[in-house]
Amino acid sequence: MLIGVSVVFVFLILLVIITKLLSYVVLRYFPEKEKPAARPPAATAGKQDAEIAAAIAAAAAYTKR
Amino acid sequence: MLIGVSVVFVFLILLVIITKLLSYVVLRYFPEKEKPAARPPAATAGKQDAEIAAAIAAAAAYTKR
Amino acid sequence: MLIGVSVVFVFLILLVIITKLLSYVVLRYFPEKEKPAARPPAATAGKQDAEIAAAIAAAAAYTKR
Amino acid sequence: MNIGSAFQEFWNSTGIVNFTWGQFIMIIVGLIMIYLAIAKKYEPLLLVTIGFGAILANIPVAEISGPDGFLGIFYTMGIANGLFPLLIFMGVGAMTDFGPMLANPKTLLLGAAAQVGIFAALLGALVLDMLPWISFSLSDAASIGIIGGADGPTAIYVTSQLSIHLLGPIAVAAYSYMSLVPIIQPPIIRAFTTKKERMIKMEQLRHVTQLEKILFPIAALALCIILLPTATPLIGALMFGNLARECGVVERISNTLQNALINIVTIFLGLAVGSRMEAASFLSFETLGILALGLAAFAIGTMTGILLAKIMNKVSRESINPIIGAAGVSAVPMAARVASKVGQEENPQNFLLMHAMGPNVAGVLGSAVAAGVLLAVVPIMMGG
Amino acid sequence: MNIGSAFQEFWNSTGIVNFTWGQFIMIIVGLIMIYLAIAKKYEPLLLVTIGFGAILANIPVAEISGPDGFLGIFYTMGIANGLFPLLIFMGVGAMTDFGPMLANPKTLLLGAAAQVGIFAALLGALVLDMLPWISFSLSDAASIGIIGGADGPTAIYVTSQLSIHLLGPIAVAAYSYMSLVPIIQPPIIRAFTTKKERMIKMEQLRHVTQLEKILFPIAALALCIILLPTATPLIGALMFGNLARECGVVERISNTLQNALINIVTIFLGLAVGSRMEAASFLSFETLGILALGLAAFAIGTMTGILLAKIMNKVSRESINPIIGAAGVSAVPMAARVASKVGQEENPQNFLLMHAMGPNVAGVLGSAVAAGVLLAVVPIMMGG
Amino acid sequence: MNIGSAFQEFWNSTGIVNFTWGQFIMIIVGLIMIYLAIAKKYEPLLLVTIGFGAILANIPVAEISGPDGFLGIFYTMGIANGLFPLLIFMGVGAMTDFGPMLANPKTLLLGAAAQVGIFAALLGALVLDMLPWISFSLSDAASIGIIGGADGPTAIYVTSQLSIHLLGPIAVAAYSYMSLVPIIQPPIIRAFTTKKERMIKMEQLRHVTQLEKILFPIAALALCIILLPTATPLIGALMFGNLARECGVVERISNTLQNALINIVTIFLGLAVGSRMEAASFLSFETLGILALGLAAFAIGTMTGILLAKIMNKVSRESINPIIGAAGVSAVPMAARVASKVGQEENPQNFLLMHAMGPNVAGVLGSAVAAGVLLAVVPIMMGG
Ligand code: NA
Ligand code: NA
Ligand code: NA
Repeated sequence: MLIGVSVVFVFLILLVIITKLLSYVVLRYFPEKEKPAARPPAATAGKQDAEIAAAIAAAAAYTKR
Repeated sequence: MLIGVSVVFVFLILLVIITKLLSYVVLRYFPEKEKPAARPPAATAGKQDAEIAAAIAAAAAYTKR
Repeated sequence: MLIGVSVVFVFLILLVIITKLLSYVVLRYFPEKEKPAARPPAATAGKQDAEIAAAIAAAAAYTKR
Repeated sequence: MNIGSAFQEFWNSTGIVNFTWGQFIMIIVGLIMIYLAIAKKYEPLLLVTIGFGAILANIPVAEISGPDGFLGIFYTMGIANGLFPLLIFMGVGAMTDFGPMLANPKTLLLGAAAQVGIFAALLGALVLDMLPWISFSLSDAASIGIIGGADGPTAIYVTSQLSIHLLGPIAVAAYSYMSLVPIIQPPIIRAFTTKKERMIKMEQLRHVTQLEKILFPIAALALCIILLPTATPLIGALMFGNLARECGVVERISNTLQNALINIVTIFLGLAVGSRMEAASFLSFETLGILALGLAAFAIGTMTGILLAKIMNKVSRESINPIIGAAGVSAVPMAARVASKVGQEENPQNFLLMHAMGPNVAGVLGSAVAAGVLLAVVPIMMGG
Repeated sequence: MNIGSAFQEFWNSTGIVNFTWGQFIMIIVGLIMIYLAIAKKYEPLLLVTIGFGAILANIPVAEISGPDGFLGIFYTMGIANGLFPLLIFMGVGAMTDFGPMLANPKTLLLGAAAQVGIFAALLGALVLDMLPWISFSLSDAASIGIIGGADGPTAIYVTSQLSIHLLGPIAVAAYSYMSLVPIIQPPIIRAFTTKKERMIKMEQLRHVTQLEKILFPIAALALCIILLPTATPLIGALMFGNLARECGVVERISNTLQNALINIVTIFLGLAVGSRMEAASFLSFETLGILALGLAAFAIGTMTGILLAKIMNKVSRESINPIIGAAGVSAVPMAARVASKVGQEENPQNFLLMHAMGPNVAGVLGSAVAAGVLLAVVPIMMGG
Repeated sequence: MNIGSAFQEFWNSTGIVNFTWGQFIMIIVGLIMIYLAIAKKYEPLLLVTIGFGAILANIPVAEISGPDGFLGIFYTMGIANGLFPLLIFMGVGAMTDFGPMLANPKTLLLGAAAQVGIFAALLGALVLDMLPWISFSLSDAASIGIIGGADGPTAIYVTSQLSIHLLGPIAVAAYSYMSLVPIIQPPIIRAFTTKKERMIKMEQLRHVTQLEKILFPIAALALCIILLPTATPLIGALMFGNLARECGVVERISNTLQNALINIVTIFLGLAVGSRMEAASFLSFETLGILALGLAAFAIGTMTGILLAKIMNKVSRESINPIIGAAGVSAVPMAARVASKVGQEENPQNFLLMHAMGPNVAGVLGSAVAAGVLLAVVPIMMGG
């Protein structure tokens, strides 16, 4: 049943070739648009700190009264 | 094929009449019970404020020690 | 149709016997392994208190400045 | 053909011209079923679908329940061959926790006692057959009796095998009385128990291990194979679902049986059962007889369940509240809830629900076993 | 048989050797449908499945759409007998909120006006039949007309009953034009309305009670039973789904109709419809005629809907924006969205979506009623 | 007929009286399958359902697997016509990420190499046929060989087309060995690779774009249409599911294929396959031969996959760990996991899972292609 194995190989070798071709064409002519990289939420931490500071300041002010 | 269009119109005109009748009867004799309007949770905010105040007072007390 | 009722009773009496036997064998020879009882997260509360205390201390320090 | 005569022909195809009184009455019956389902919440999944099916089946001209109509297709697909009730039973098995029954296997006997109603109704049907205007064969009588099993899929399955021409009224009777359990059972419970009995407290059930729950469906099926092979389609479907539930390695199957599959089949089954409520076959003295016998079967089953529970309470070491015997008719989980409620009316501290679940699920087994007996014996007796 | 001749035979079984031009073209057509579905998001659920079905159906040797192939099995299971479109209609009913229509029942008439396209296309098909190279019977013409209903399941159901050999092109035309509504309708709307008319604001819709929503499907079905029994399979399936949605006691059924069941049926229906796009029957002048008539039906229906809305705006006490008449063709909910969008282009503060939903769902009823008329009249006229 | 003889007849209908030894043994086999599924978690979705089906099929008197029994209904519904395995394949396609394979297309060849086991087992079956007490036709041999494809649905589909009388043992062998991959493969991997080879690290796979993933199923189907139309039902179903997954516009279809539909079909398929395990046909020397050949096919496929990977490692620029060749037999995703585990035993820092997924899914394609070859060639050779 050498035929059988041969056909399977021929088929999958052709599929390898087609797949490579396909990837080549896609990557060359239809590259994926760069997704805008999600900015690290850098500001958040600072803002939070500021809020905590404000709260503490308020507490302090309240305390001093 | 005037017949066809006429039947469609007759059917839907009758459906308009039936629907109006139905709505009239329902709204007149089986009105929906008023759902008790969900009270705005007014108290919550105050309570939370009180808790924060208590926390700050505790902090202040602790600070004074 | 006494036959019918009798067969139903015979069947279910046999099922009672088999079920009891089964439970006896299972409980005697294949008892369920004790699941390690989930410890109450006793430490957590203490730790949290400590954190709060630390925060308050920091607030106090900040206030004194 | 000119326009005039075409219009004449069209007019002749309208519902107004072709309506029969019987169809009109059956559409009203369908509407009542839908009303009860919506307004009283009586078994809504079944009564809405069956009721709607009954309406569609009685529309003149359209032949929706004929062999080429879509209700007729559902009917051929899964009612005539008994497939849909078995698929429902798989789902029921996947939803059933046999734990309370395994914790107290004696309660299985209550599930047996309540099946007396089945055989009483069967005898009753044979008595009614003597009336000149009612005609029931032995297999009809057996199908009618099974209404007393208080289990819809079992009733539909048995009827599809023995007396398919009675499917409409029998299914309607079965589901109607199941939905009426909260009305039918309490007075019977009160009539056959004393206040003191109803206040009996029962010991808390022991914990049942997973291994017991895995082995039980296999053991029950094995017994069924040995004693009563004719019950194995029902018991086998039930236990397949239950094994899928308990074995812990086939979550996908268990979930599918409990949701997508049982829901789809319920829609098809309900509509197809409704499609058997055609005026010509439904409006007859036989239907009245079936409704009366079904009610009697329910009442008798409730009574015998309670009576056996009373006896067991006397002879058993542990105390048994006789109320839970009523749950032996099945009608899961309604009958167990009713038992629990009646118990709490006497003693608010008395929690019988789990204790009633034992006889309740035992009742499902009991009626499946009774179905197996009928499926084995009736063809023999009719052939002999 | 030696290796050499076996290899020869194998070679003879490959696609290269057996391809016909027609099959090749149809596979390209299938790919285009899939492309439009993915790249343009035109009715993707249907165009992806139909397109893929068209590809599979035109593979040489494999006979996937033959009676033993799996697409052929789907076809027999639910297309030839009209089951799948009715199951889809149940799901559509369960997803449809008739509230906006109940708040303003007049809009039902717009759903009637837009069906003029159906009968215009029917006449058009009879005219095309006079061409020597196109042949349409009366039942073919009726099936083609129903494309103007802008409702896929209705078109498939009618065609399966009257002219099943045209199922492929009719279903493709129906779903294609439904997906092209955002392209076809706006210029027609603008051509038949003035800027001032398009800026008309409409009063906010009143609240509709649950009881009205429960009673409506029953009332509509009742009218259909009396007047037009041939439409009851479609209207009945739609109203069963809608009752399940609104009655509030059968969540399981409503959810199943809207999800598991409609999704499974959509897959089977789409592939099976695609399987009817075999080159031999699809590549013909008749298909071109069908595509042209379908487009005409859409355009005419849009126009007549708008014109009736203009008239109603003149005679009615409350003002009616004529744009919403275009939504009467159905193509739910796309046509309503298009109407809303065209309205906002003139006046960003004008929110017509809810107002357009009324004629939009009325259009579903309208085309089902038109379908019932065709199913009643056509067999009579062909037999007479 | 009097009570006595009725009771006699009833007794004659019990299981005790009618049991055959063969049925008893098959019920035990079913229980063992269920035990392995639960206790060892071997392919539980299939072994629980097939095992339960085997029990039900061997109940005396009940004829559950006969044409009117519910297992027989499942069998007719989707096994005899090859429908269920194709539906499963749609679900498999919707669950498969071809990304790792697209990132490194060479690994497709490993999926081809592992199919050598199929043809070796086919030859082995023809050799066994020479034994006087075993009889295998060429189509039987082809169906047996496909066990080596390590892909349940493919094996069931091919067998349903070529040798349906062997469905029981072939399906059991296929799923059993698939579940035994973690036991069968590691020793073979170690025998044919050096420690140094097993420690080879592979480069990280590149990112694959969505467009590549969308185009791949279409390209693969196109090749299949041109070269091997007999494989298009399998490859077509797989690629339909995969396109639905990747195209991003038909979430509903993709989810349904991966959940509701595949789960329902798995239940029906498993029970129906189990129903073919009837004592009369299952307990034979042929079954023993099938089990032996299936094991041989698995072992040989594993070996040839590894050997090709070794060769590719020598000739290729990038280094390839030969372990991943074993994953080419398919048995997704178990074989890939096994490869990954064996790799980490030598070098805990070596992560082969993604690299093994390439040959693993390629193995699914490879066995579908081999199936297409057999379906094309075998009928020709038997007819010639
Ligand atoms: Na019962
Ligand atoms: Na319409
Ligand atoms: Na494989």
